[in-house]
Amino acid sequence: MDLSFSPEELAFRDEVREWIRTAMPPRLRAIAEVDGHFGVDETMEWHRILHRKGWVAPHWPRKFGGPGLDVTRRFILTEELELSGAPQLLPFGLSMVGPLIMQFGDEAQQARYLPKILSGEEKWCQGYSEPNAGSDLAAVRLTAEDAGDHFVLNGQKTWTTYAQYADWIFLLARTDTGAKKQAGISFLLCDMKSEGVRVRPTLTIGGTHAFCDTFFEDVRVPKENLVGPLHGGWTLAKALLGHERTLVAAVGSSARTLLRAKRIAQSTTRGGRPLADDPVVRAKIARMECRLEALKMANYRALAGAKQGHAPGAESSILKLCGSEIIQGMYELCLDLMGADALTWMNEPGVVPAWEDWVGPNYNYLRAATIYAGSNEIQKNIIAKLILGLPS
Amino acid sequence: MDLSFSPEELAFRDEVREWIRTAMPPRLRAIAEVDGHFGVDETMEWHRILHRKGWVAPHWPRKFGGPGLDVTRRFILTEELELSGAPQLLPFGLSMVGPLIMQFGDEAQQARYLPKILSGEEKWCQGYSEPNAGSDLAAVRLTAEDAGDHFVLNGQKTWTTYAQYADWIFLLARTDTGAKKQAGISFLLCDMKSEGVRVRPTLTIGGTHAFCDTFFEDVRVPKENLVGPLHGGWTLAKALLGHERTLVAAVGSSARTLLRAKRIAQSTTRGGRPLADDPVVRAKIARMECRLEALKMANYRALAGAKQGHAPGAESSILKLCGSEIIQGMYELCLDLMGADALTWMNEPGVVPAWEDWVGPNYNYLRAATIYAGSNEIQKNIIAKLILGLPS
Amino acid sequence: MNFDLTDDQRLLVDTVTSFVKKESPVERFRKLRDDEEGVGWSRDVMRKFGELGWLAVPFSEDDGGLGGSMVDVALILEQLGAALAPEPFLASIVLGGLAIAHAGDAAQRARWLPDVIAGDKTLAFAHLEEGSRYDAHHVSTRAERTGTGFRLTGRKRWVLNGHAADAIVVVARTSGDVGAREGISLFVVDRGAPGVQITTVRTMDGHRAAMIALDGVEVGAESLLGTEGAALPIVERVLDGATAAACAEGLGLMTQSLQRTRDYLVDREQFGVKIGTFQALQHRAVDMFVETELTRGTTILAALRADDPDPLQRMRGVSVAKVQLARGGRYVVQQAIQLHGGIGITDEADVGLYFKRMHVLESLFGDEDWHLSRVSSPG
Amino acid sequence: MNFDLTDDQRLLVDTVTSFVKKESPVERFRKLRDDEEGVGWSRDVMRKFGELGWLAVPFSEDDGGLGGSMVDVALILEQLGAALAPEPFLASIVLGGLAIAHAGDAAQRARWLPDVIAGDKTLAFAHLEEGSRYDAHHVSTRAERTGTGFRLTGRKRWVLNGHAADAIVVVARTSGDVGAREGISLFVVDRGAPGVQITTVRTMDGHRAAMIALDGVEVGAESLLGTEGAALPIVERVLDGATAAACAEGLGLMTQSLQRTRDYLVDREQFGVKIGTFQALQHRAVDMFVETELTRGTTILAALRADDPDPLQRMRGVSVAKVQLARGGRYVVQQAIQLHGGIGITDEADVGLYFKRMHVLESLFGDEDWHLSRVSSPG
Repeated sequence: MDLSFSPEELAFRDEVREWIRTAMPPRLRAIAEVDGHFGVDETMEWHRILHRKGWVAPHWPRKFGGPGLDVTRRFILTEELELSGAPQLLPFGLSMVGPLIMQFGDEAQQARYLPKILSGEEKWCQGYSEPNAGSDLAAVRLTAEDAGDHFVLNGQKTWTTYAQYADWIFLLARTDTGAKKQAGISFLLCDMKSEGVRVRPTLTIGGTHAFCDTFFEDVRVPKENLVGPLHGGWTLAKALLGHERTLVAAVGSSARTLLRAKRIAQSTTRGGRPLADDPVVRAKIARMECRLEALKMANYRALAGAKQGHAPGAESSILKLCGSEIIQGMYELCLDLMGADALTWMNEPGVVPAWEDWVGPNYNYLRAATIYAGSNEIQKNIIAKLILGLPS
Repeated sequence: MDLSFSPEELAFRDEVREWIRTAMPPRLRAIAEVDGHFGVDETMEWHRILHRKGWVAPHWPRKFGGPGLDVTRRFILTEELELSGAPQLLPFGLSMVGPLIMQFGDEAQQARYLPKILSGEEKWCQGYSEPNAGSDLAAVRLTAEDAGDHFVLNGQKTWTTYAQYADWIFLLARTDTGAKKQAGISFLLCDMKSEGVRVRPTLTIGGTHAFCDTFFEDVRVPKENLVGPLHGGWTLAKALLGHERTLVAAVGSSARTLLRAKRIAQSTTRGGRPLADDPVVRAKIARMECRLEALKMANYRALAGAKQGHAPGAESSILKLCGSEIIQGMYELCLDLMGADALTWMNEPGVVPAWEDWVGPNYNYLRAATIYAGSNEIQKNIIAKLILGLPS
Repeated sequence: MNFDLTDDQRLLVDTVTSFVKKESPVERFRKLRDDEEGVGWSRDVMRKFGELGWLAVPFSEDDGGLGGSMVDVALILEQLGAALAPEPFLASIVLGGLAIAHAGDAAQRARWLPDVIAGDKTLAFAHLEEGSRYDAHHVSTRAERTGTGFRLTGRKRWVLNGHAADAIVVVARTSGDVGAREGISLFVVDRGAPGVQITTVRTMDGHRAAMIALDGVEVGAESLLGTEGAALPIVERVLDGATAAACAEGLGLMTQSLQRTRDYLVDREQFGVKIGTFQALQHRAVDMFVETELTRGTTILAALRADDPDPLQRMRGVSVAKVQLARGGRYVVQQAIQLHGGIGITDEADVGLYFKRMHVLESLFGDEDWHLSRVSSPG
Repeated sequence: MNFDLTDDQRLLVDTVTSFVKKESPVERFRKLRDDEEGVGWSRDVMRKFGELGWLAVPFSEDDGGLGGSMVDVALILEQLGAALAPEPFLASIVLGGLAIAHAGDAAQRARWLPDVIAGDKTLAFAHLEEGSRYDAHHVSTRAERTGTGFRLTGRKRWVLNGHAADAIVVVARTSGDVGAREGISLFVVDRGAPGVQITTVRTMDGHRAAMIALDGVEVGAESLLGTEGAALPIVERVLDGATAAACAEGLGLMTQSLQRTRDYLVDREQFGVKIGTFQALQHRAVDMFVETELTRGTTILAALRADDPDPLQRMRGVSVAKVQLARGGRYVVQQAIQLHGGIGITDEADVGLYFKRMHVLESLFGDEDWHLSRVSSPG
């Protein structure tokens, strides 16, 4: 057993760090340094910088424009990017529809879509959930009627995060209304500029308009935009859930937030002494730090397994569960340390120290972490059944 | 609203305290002072002392030999007894079968059994659960066959606590094997000296033989020992569950255990200073103290409601749930404070300070608090259905 | 021992409940919150509170009040919390108003309380400072004697209703070092006094508050409330009263969060069945219920003890309640969102509003650690 | 990065697993425990461990060992923990044995290690004292120079295997005050030396241990291990190794507790259905699984870091693992009993035995708070 990186891997890590240090524009760096919030424009600016370096999609194979990094280097790159406080790239193209198009799309589709995902020229959003369906993704009611050379879409998608900025949406649509639940669903790509598409952003408790409702009224989608077999979309949906799970350990983000917590504890005083000197506060921070280290080890184990080519095992099933609870816990810790400053809400700079500014919105918004990508309750149902073999 | 006791009630409390101080024999007091463990003999010695004072059964009506105390005085008496560290009386006669005989027994039964329960001349145990039935009390398989003037019992009861010391057992037996689950059960009283009764004590993780299995092989029980209607025992079983719930808040015991925790924190040092000076330890103790205060208020509310003659409301349904978790938490706190002394197990006096001696066994045994009298999971099912009105 | 409401109290609860039901649904709060021009609450509604007598509750009859108890205040705030009514009852009555009532002389009380009780004017209470955390004796704002009165200099943070109040009760130091328990005094400062700089800030719950800078503000001797340098016991009493009131408001938030979650579980279907049939969710809802009931008990404790003449009894009862609110309240609002799923993350669902208000209440008047350390203090 | 076992390690695990399966079922532990005459473990089985080479694992080849790592030790202890094998591997090999290996000179190592590695003799390590809590530098036992060696006076508590060991490695102070980091030395003391008073005590898990009084025990100069007064770094290293080993044993307990609970949920019926179908119990079992998997990872961390030459890295990795064991291990054994219901409270169910052993492991080598404070220390 070996927990350390090889000298070559360590050299790669240094290279990444150094590159980030120099490549990040001062305006972005200023935000990153105080753990500020990045708008979509800033995120896409960073996307393009990473693209030019060839690192925008560490997990993409070289064939499709990925950097051809091995598992460990992908991990190192991802962790360093998260730790740097750089904008987190939008996952909808790079991590969701991109890999599905690689796996299930035809060559024309791969040539048409993948390069523009990589370059950032086209932004994507996800059309999975529907109103009142929750984590029950198979409850698809949006219909795609066969109209010869195209489908006609009617229905509604919900939780279409950042649809207001998206050029394209990938979605599950019911192409066979007579079939049973999971059957009769197809996976389609739809241009957001199509006539009949309407987006209504939803204000979240994080104070931003992250989610949208997206409405489809007689929207025409050419048949070449069908990915995978007709009525066979459920296979793609399941594959995507698998991809999603590996995204959510968020070790780097949690580590970054822990640093923020320590910074708050240092800069906040009580009775003239920093909170960081208070044994109760220290124990609280240390408890979260231990939890994060445990998550890191679970992540390393999953990573090492993947490196050896093993199928994802028991250790990876807990990443979403623990990762989501830990990132929530980290922000909760920050909020608690802020004391009365926790009241602040999107005020002008200077009302509270800059690194306290986005704690509240992030804490609030991240209540979603245990809900999206299959709620933690659903994750537990799956583990109970598939791993523990408990009866249903 | 008023949280205080009246001057008369306060005077009663002083009277109780003073009486306990003088009435408890020195040998018992020495054990009480270090929160030691009382054997059944010591418990019964205290039972008889309380009986002579007329306080052995605060909740019994005067008609059956109770002291005729109002709700508040009963509460005060119970709390002071618990707080004193005196032996906790066996509940099987006083709190379980006694009230059932009052409610459902005939006059002859009341005259035969109640005085000896009060005096302590006859000890009781409970024959409810059967092997592999858990909290499903209606799964009664022990049969009581009609044999003219008596029943013939065959079967087994489990978790018959202190059966090895008992003179009598009350039990649920199936008198109609053709009837549906809850129907066809009868409530019988059986002399433990009857031929065919065999008791096998079970060692618990608390290191004592609290539980027993009790076996019945062709045991004759006279028909006059049937309490309530034939085949109507389920009504009594349900009534008993109601009685049990009011016993389990255990506020006095938890308060006593909190004092023990503080004593351990005072007498244990780290780096030459008492643990009680450590802010982390102080916060931990204070957290449990706040939890106990919250339980106390819930208990007071239930009590005040009962005093006004209200039916037990939502506030009383949480007493078993919270009370059991809090008493467990109190012992867990003690164990944690003991450090390496937590290793001790039934050693000679002096290996650890006397007040640390029974912490481990009590902590272990009290895992049962969230299991017996309807496990906490069952309690939650009941609250979900009956109070929150959630669908099943 | 008796926790039954008196007939008067029952009437009070009924009046508040039916008023907010009719005139203050949660939607009203959303509108006020989103109105960038307004102060976040309605002066008309505050006056109605006055007409209904609610603002008079805790004041003595001599001061034009009803001589009610903190229990009565708690009953009102529980219902206002349930409706998310944003009017500054806590800031103007429980903080600023009672500070003047407890510390002021007859002239000072007569000068301010009638208008406050009528809802015509509102007050704020400025105590928090940078680095004070929650310690009332950590005061660096200075009040120096001048020929005719005092000159106040310092900065106050997160002053509830400070952006809208007509006058601000300021905790300032007339002598001693920053952390000393002696030398603390109270002043009433007009919002328009030269040198008073009020910056409106937004708070997480959609309310506004103020950061207030006092740059050599000259006030007359009549601004000093009570004895110079001896105000700390009153400040602590006022803050304990406000804490008890916050617990009551928090209880209202919890009750609503539980109720709405329960209704959602009963209504909502997924995978073809009511989600309320899932045992894991049922037990979660029961845990929410348990915490709410425990908080109901400790809120009564805090309200009763807030009027206790013995400061140790008062602090202990109030701190126990705030600790329970910190634990139970947070659990309930977090789970309310979790059990609502995605919709709970949106501003459309009321549970998110309760969630945010709960976190504000938690961050005010001492967090869990602060109150735990009070509970564990000897004496 | 690689967490695959080597072929040798895989073989080791297989050997231990099949040995304990055949020769050390949980029932064997119960019998040894209940035998009032015995020491609570079997000298024959300890010798078999020796024959199988397990006791040689962490020692260098020069000392007759196999030159294995703490990871290898952890793999053995995980399986011994799963079987509740009571032999003093931890006390004799990981504590006493490695203390001699790290601190002793060639002669001292040759004097003790071959017998220990063979399982013919066993050792103990006496460090805890009244008031030391878990601080290795809190040593009040004194070793004064005599003409020929040292005179030891003091009392040691909870010495694992102290009741049965042939010799005891004693932490004593040759200079300095009770809490000083300098002046700490290690001595090997024969159990029969005059003035050594060994009192056997029972521990919660059904093992025995000893309270040891040293009343002017005279030892020769050859008893001093290593440099006089400079032993603290070695003591801390040995304790960290033992902590990592305890985590591994705890992981074995957790794995078994989960497995048995899972089997119980699958087998057991109540109210006419398998209790494993109840969602609330399913989710509890999943929480147990999650904690077990997290502990599996941190145990690897601790075992790898226990050999780290950098003490800060070592302490941090070990402390992270012990904190996870304290939280996760306790949760798992508590829930194992809860999900078993009444039967879990009896001595007949194995989960109770795992429960008790887990609490002993938690109380040894630093509790959660102690390790948290190590994690939060700067540097």
